This record gives sequence, C-alpha cells and structure tokens, in this order.
Amino acid sequence: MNYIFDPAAAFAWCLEQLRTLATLVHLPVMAGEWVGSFLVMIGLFTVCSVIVMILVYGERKIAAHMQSRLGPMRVGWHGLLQVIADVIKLMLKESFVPAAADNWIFRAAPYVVFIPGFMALIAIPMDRGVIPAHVNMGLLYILAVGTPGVIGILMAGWSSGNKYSLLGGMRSAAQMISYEVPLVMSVLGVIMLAGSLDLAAIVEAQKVPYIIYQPLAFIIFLIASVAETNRNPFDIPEAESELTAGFHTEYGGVRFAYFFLAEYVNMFVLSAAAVTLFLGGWKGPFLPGWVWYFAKTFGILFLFMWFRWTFPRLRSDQLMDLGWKVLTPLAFLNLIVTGLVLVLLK
Amino acid sequence: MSTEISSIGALETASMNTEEVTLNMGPQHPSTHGALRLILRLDGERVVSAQPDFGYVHRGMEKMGETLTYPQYIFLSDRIDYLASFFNEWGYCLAAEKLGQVEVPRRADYLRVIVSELMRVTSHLIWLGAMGMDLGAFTPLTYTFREREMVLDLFEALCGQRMTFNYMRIGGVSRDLPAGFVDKAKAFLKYFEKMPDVYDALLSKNPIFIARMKNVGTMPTDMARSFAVTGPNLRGSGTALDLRQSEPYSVYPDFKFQVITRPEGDSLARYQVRVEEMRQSAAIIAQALDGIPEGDIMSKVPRVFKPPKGEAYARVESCRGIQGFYLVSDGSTKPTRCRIRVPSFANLAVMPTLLKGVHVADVVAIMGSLDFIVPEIDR
Amino acid sequence: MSTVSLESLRQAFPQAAVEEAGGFGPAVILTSVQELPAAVQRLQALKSQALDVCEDYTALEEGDNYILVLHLVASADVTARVTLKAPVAKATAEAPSLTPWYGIANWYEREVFDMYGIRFVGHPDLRRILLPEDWVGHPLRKDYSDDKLLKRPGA
Amino acid sequence: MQTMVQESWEAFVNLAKGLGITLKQMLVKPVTVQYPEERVIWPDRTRGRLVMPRDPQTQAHRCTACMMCERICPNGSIEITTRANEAGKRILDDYIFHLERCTFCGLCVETCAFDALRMSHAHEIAVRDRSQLVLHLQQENQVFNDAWRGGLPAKKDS
Repeated sequence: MNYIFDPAAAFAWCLEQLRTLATLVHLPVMAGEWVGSFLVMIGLFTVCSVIVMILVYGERKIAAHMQSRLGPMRVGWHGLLQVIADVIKLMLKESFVPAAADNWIFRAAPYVVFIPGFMALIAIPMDRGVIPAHVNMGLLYILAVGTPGVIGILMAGWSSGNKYSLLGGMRSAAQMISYEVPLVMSVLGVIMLAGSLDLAAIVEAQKVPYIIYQPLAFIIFLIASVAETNRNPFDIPEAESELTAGFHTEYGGVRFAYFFLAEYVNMFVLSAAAVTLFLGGWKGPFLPGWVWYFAKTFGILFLFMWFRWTFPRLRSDQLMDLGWKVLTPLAFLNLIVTGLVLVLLK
Repeated sequence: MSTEISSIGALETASMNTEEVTLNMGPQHPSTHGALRLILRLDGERVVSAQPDFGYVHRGMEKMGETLTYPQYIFLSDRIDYLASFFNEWGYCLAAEKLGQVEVPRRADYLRVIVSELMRVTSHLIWLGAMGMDLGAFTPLTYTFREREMVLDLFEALCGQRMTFNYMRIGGVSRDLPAGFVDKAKAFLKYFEKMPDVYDALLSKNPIFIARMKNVGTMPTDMARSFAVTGPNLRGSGTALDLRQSEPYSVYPDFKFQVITRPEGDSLARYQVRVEEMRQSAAIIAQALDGIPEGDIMSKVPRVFKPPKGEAYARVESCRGIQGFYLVSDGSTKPTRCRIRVPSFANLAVMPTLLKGVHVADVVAIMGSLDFIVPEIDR
Repeated sequence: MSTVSLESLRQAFPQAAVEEAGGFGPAVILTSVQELPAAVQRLQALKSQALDVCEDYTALEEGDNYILVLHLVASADVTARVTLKAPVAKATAEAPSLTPWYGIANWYEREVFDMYGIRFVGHPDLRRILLPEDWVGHPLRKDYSDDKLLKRPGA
Repeated sequence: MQTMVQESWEAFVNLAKGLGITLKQMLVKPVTVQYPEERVIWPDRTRGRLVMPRDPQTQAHRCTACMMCERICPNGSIEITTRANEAGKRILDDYIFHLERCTFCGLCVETCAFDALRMSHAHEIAVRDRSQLVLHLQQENQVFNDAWRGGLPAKKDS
C-alpha cells in the first residue's frame, strides 16, 4: 500500500491498530479513539513546531539573502540548527514578570494568543481525507476560532504595565478588528461558488482554482491576512522603530517563544486557508496531495516574507483607511458581482 | 482618523475620564539615532508636546579645544559628527588657517573636496537606510551600508582609518592619494550611478513610503529661518542656501553642480533633496577626480603652530548644514575659545514645534527626515 | 555681491562701535548688553537685508567680562552677515533674553547659561541643556576646575 | 475615477518594482565576509596598534628619546623615561605605550623625525585585563616583517 500517496488510509490504519491495541489490553474501543485523538493532537503540535522552525529559519535566510547577507551560518550546516539553539536558549531563560505587570493576565496572554491559531489549524484539510478534525462548517470555524487571539494581544499590551506595550496592544486590537471584516467578506464569494462551508468540500468543488474566478477576493484576503498576522507592512502593533516591540516588549523566555510561535502558526493557518479557498488545496498533478498542499502554503508564506522585507510600514490611521475605505468596499463589490454573475448564469 | 469619529470621541470624552500620557522615548530607543531622549505628552496616539532632552554624549569638546593645541585637536574634531568627520576637520582647519593666514595648496584643496563629497555621499547613504528602517523597511539599510563600505574602503586606503580619519592638517592634508585611488573612486561612481534607482524603487516611489512622508512635519521657510535650520532641511523648505555655491570656499567655484531645493518643506521634500544631493556630490567628485592638479599637499607651516592674536569664524557646508568653528587665539599654541557651531543643534531645536499634534508614528518619520546626529548636538 | 555696508551699520548704530572685521561678516558691532535687544531689533529691521537668522550664539571670556557673541545672517541675502558682541560683567552675569527675536535663541541661551552661567532675563525655560541638572559649576569659565575632568593623562 | 485607477495602478507597479529588487538581490552572492575564517586585505596605510620596528640584523630600534611623540599625543598615551648611557648621552629607558588611551590618530608616527614608530596592521588587540594594555615598546623584541599580520605599512606615501 502506498501510504505516501494516501495518507488518509495510513491514518485510518493507525487508528485501526490503536483500536485493536485497546481491545487487546481489555479497554473499551472508545479508549483507542481517545488515545488516537490525543496522539493526533500531540502529532499536530509537533508538526506545528516543526513548521514554525522551518518558517523561522526560512525567514531568516530569505531576509538575509534579500539584504545581501548570509544569515545564520554558524550553528550546523548553514545555520540549520540555529532555530533549535534559539529554542533551547528561550526555554532556559528566566521568565520573569515585571513588577508593574498584572501578574496573571501577563502570564496567560501568550497562551491566549497561541491556542486560537493552533485550534484553527486542526480544521484545515491537508490532503484528501486528512483533516485532524473534520468540521462540516470548517470555514466558519477557523474564522471564528482565529479571532480571540486579539484578546491575548490586548491582554499582553495591557498587563505589561508599559506604555509602549499598551499602545501596541490598542493598535493591534483596532487593526485586527478592522481587517476581520474584509477578510470574511472576501471569503463569501468562495462560499457562494462552492455552496458549502466545509473546507474539504470547497477544495473538492474547485475544478480550477478559485483564484481564476475570484482574483480580487484573493488579493483582499492576502492583504487582510498580512494585516491579521501583524506583519510588515502592517506591523504597527509591534513597530520596532516607534514602539520598540509593542505588546511583547516586556516578554522574554518561554512566553516570548509562545508569541513567536503564535505569529508563525497564525501565518501558516491563514496561508493554508488561502490555499484551501483559492488555490485548490491539495489538488495538483503527479505529486501526492499533501506535498502540493505544503508547497502551495509555503509559496504564500514566501509572499508574506517577501512583503515584509521589501515594504515600509503604514501608519495606524492609514491602515484603518485602507481597511475600511478600500478593502471593505472592494470586498462588497466583489460579493455583489459574484452574486449577480451566479444568478445570471443560473 | 476621520472627523466624524473624532467628534464622537469628543462627545464621549466629555463624560469619560481621560488623561494625557507621558511617554519617555529614549535615551535607548531604536529610532532616536543615539542617546536622545524625547519626552512626549500623548493624547491617545497624538503628540501634545515633545521635549527633547539630550547631553548624554556630552564630551566637553569645546573645553577640550582649549586644552589641546591646534594640530592636536583635529583628531578630536572627527568625533563631533562621526558621520561627517571630514567636514569637521575641514571646518576646524579652515578656521585655524584663517587665524594663522596659512595658504592651502590647490592639490590639497582638491583632495579635501573629494574626500568631503565622498563623506557627504556616505552620510546621506546612512541617513537613507536609517530613514527606511524608521519607517519599517529594513532592507534599504543593508544596501546603503553595502555601498558605504565601498567608500570607507577608499578612505581607509587614503588615510588608514574608516571613520576617524585625522586626515586634514592646518595648511593641507596629511597624505597624498595612494596608487589606484582615482580608478577605484571612478569605479565606485560608476557603480553608484544606478543605485539611486534601486532606492527609488524601494523607497522614493513606494506608495506606502510616500504616504508616510508626504505632508508630514511641514516646516515653512520662516520657521526654518527662525530656528537657524540649515542644510538639506532648509533646502527642503525652498531656500537655496548652500555655502558651496552662495559663498564658495576652497575650490568649489571650479565645479558645476546644482543646489537642490524643494518648495514643500515636508519630510518627503527633505528626503528628495538628500537623494538628489547624492547625485550632485557624485558629479562633483567626478569633476574633481578629473581635475586634480599636481603639486604639494602641504604648505609650509611652522612645526609649532602659533597663530597671532585674533579670532576667526569659518563655516563649511556639511551634510547636515552649516558647520562653523569659531576660534579665538591669544597668540599661544592653544585657542582660548573653541566654539563649534553644529547644524544638528539647530535642526533639533525646530523639532518640538514640528511634532505638535502629529501621530506617534510620524515622530519617527520627522526625526528621521531631520537627520541629526546626537553626539554632534551634545559635543 | 551685496553685503551690509559698514556705513549703513554705522548709521544704524551711532553709539555702538562698528569695526571692520576679517572674520565672519564685514563688521563686528560692539554693543552694551542692555542695548542688545535694541540692536537685534534694529538689525532685523534693516531693509532687504534683515539679519533675521541667528546662526550662532555663544560666549567667551575676556578679562573681567564674558562676551556674548552672535553670528547673524540675513535670510534674504546670505552674504549679509554681522557679528554682534556684547560684554557681560562677570560680577552680574546677567543678560536680556533674545527669545522673542530668534526661535533658536531659546536653546542657545540655555547652552550659554549651562557653560558660562550667564542668566538670561526673560528666558522662558532657563535650564541646563547639555550637562546634568545637578552639575556644579559652569565648565567653560576659565576659573572652573574639576581635577577629574581636566587632568590629561600623561601630560 | 480614471486618475484614481491610474494612480492605483502606478502604486501597484511601483510596489511590484520594489519586490523585484529584493527578489533579484536573493540571486546575487551576498557581500558578507565571514570574519575569523575569511579576512579582507587591509590597505597599506591601515592604522593599527603602535609598534617600534627593529632592524632585522642588529635588533636595534631607532628611538632617540626626543619626546616629540609624547608631546604631540593628544591623549597622553605615550610616556617616555630616559637615562644617560655610558657616554652621558640621553637614551631611551622605557617607552610606555598606554594602548587603552590610544585613538590611533597616528600623530606620533607622523611627527617622529627618526622613523622609529609605525602603526602596524595589528587590530586584534583585545586582552582580558587592563594592565595588559600598558605596553613597553622597547621591550618587544619581535622583528616585524611581512609575515606578521599583514606586515608593516610604509610611513612615506607609496
């Protein structure tokens, strides 16, 4: 059996083995399922961490080469182990809480930022039949679950007891709320075309990638997701040159690592969503589906990084202007045109 | 934010308890370019008032000028504005030469012009990169530093150091051109010719950059004059004051170049002036390289330099504006007063006025576009 | 080239000593410190060459006096320049502030105060500018001594 | 409306141009020099730490203890003590060079009438203790030659 081309079967096989194992040790069959879910979660977390490590390394290298530098070169071959060294460093660091901080909120904030991103990841299909958790309103789920992250950022900004953090947190909240609107609006066109909220069904419905039918929506989605992840040119919440590091100025050690993790996981989730909605998900010739899925997602992620290392940053009010006065009306326009065309074609 | 929203805000503030926040920006802050502290009073994201606080890098340069002999001070003048070292040396030497009535050989003057204009290019390059970085574009910085390194290589081949040169002397310069300098300099100019296009694509023509710079920190001419702002900042406000042309010192009359001005007076105008000035400087360097006369590089200056009693005020057009040295001699080997008029001091003095009512994000844009060097202000 | 002519300056300043100078501008105007604001006002009123830019403002020490030295430039005509000098007695060390005439005077006067301890009457915010607030003494005075700062190693 | 579309299009094109530049840069070899392994070649005139070159044959330095360098040094980083030799002539006793105060301005080399001082190319001069920065130049008996850290730059213009 070729598991590389059919990870769904591999997945099912693993689950079957677990069930058998459960019956062997005289446990109810359900226990196998529970262990299975648990293992899936652990596995997903591992995949998540590995992806983030690849992204961090990739970003540093891409940035360096765009800037005529070499980037990390010392730890391992061409600095491949640099990320691991950094993770170890972050874990070994003392994670202190500033005296002026609101202790529990300060401690909780990084996890509140990280968990929504992670939760959104489980509903995205990586290959035909490979969805960690198949939610039949998957799109709604990831949009809904991805949103509370902003609360974490607000918590971090507020509880740090630092004015820079507070400004960063406030800006971030304003920004993320504004960009939710065009983000969701741009997705509606896709839903109308596919007639489903199920992400797997949306992928299956794409005979040709929807980017052909919905180029405007794709661009809006892309811009809004850059803004959602607080990355340059929309990185005003953490604008280094004005707010030092915005909401994570006061964080260090493991908590900082979680913010870092969250940023990249969110990036990955939104890229994966863009791939699923507009680029045909896992579909593609010759190669196995999950290879296509990752290739496309990393392609979008490269775009994110490319933007970051090329563009200057917008001002907060200009950012609001872009969100409300340009992207939102355009998204509405796209929605109306899509609807009209669909009605006329019927 | 639009007017409707702010008027709603005004309604709500009537019932809500709001307060202004004091934000202490610096002395350690990524975009204050040195140890400068800005005390900002903020109303939300708006600046109510800004109060610069500096002096963290005060080294007592003027006092040291009274304890060092004339030739000894030159190495120290490098450190006044470390990105425009040659201008400091030149200004000091000009003042001392005026005091002691020393003639400078033409070849030495040409060398001074070449290195100073190269210095202007490097200084503007650093400013350009830092400006981009202030606005969140990190990449131009590495490009401009790459180009700057090439010029620093030239400097090192000429006088043995990359930043603190100690190159000029009262009555000339210390070293003649090394072999191959002219060719290398020309090669750099050729390479540099197309670089402004790169910066244009990354910054000048980038719509985000323009949106951040246009109509931000507008400085009308009369405000600039009242604060004695000079250099590119003044030329960005529409006044064509450039000492190199309005009262040429040294051999500047030999060269053809334009004084760049922009009438708008905003950050974008100051930006454009500097980018254009780099091209003009390149033109001056090219002319100077072609026209270096043969001859001495030092005139006869007594080993112990003792200018007669008197005073002299000499000014040069540095990359940031008018750099002046006011030396008072009592006939001994040391001046009794060594006053350094630094352009950044005046350029910073105008900032509290410019910062009133702008966004926090604009603070860095304005600060960046004014291009001051903190150690120069502190002296 | 049109600079401020010596004659016009002599007419404008009948009492003050106007001497030819090779240094900065064509002339050095020596005025008493009480008349400093009036002199500045008159210089700013010079037709077409109003000396409205205070390029530099500093002081130096000479005998029993501190001498305030202003380098003034006309904005309309950069070649029009004048050096204005006003002696301040060390005993009083007080001078009228020029802040109403020049925006930059605010900071320059703070610097002169910082370095020479000359108090400017009418200055809105006379604090030290370069040195720390709690610094003792005014370092550019010739009688200022601070062994730690001035001892040159090896010398 | 038309100008708006045109402006948006231009903005878009200019953004794309910027992206093109960074992408192109990715394909060019970076300029980084990986320092301890790779090194740049210093120009002849590079000013590193002060040395007192010796004659390869006689091992003699050329200092006559005229004190010019001590007098010209703006930071007082040179201290010279002298003694009388057998003939009663003043000769160098100790040439103390305070490296911690030196700013590498090169005035001492320039002022030396006997060509007894040079600024070498030595730049890796960090030490673990401040006392190690006080050097006695006349005691250093290495013969500086071209093999030593890039050689000794000529004093006169090449």
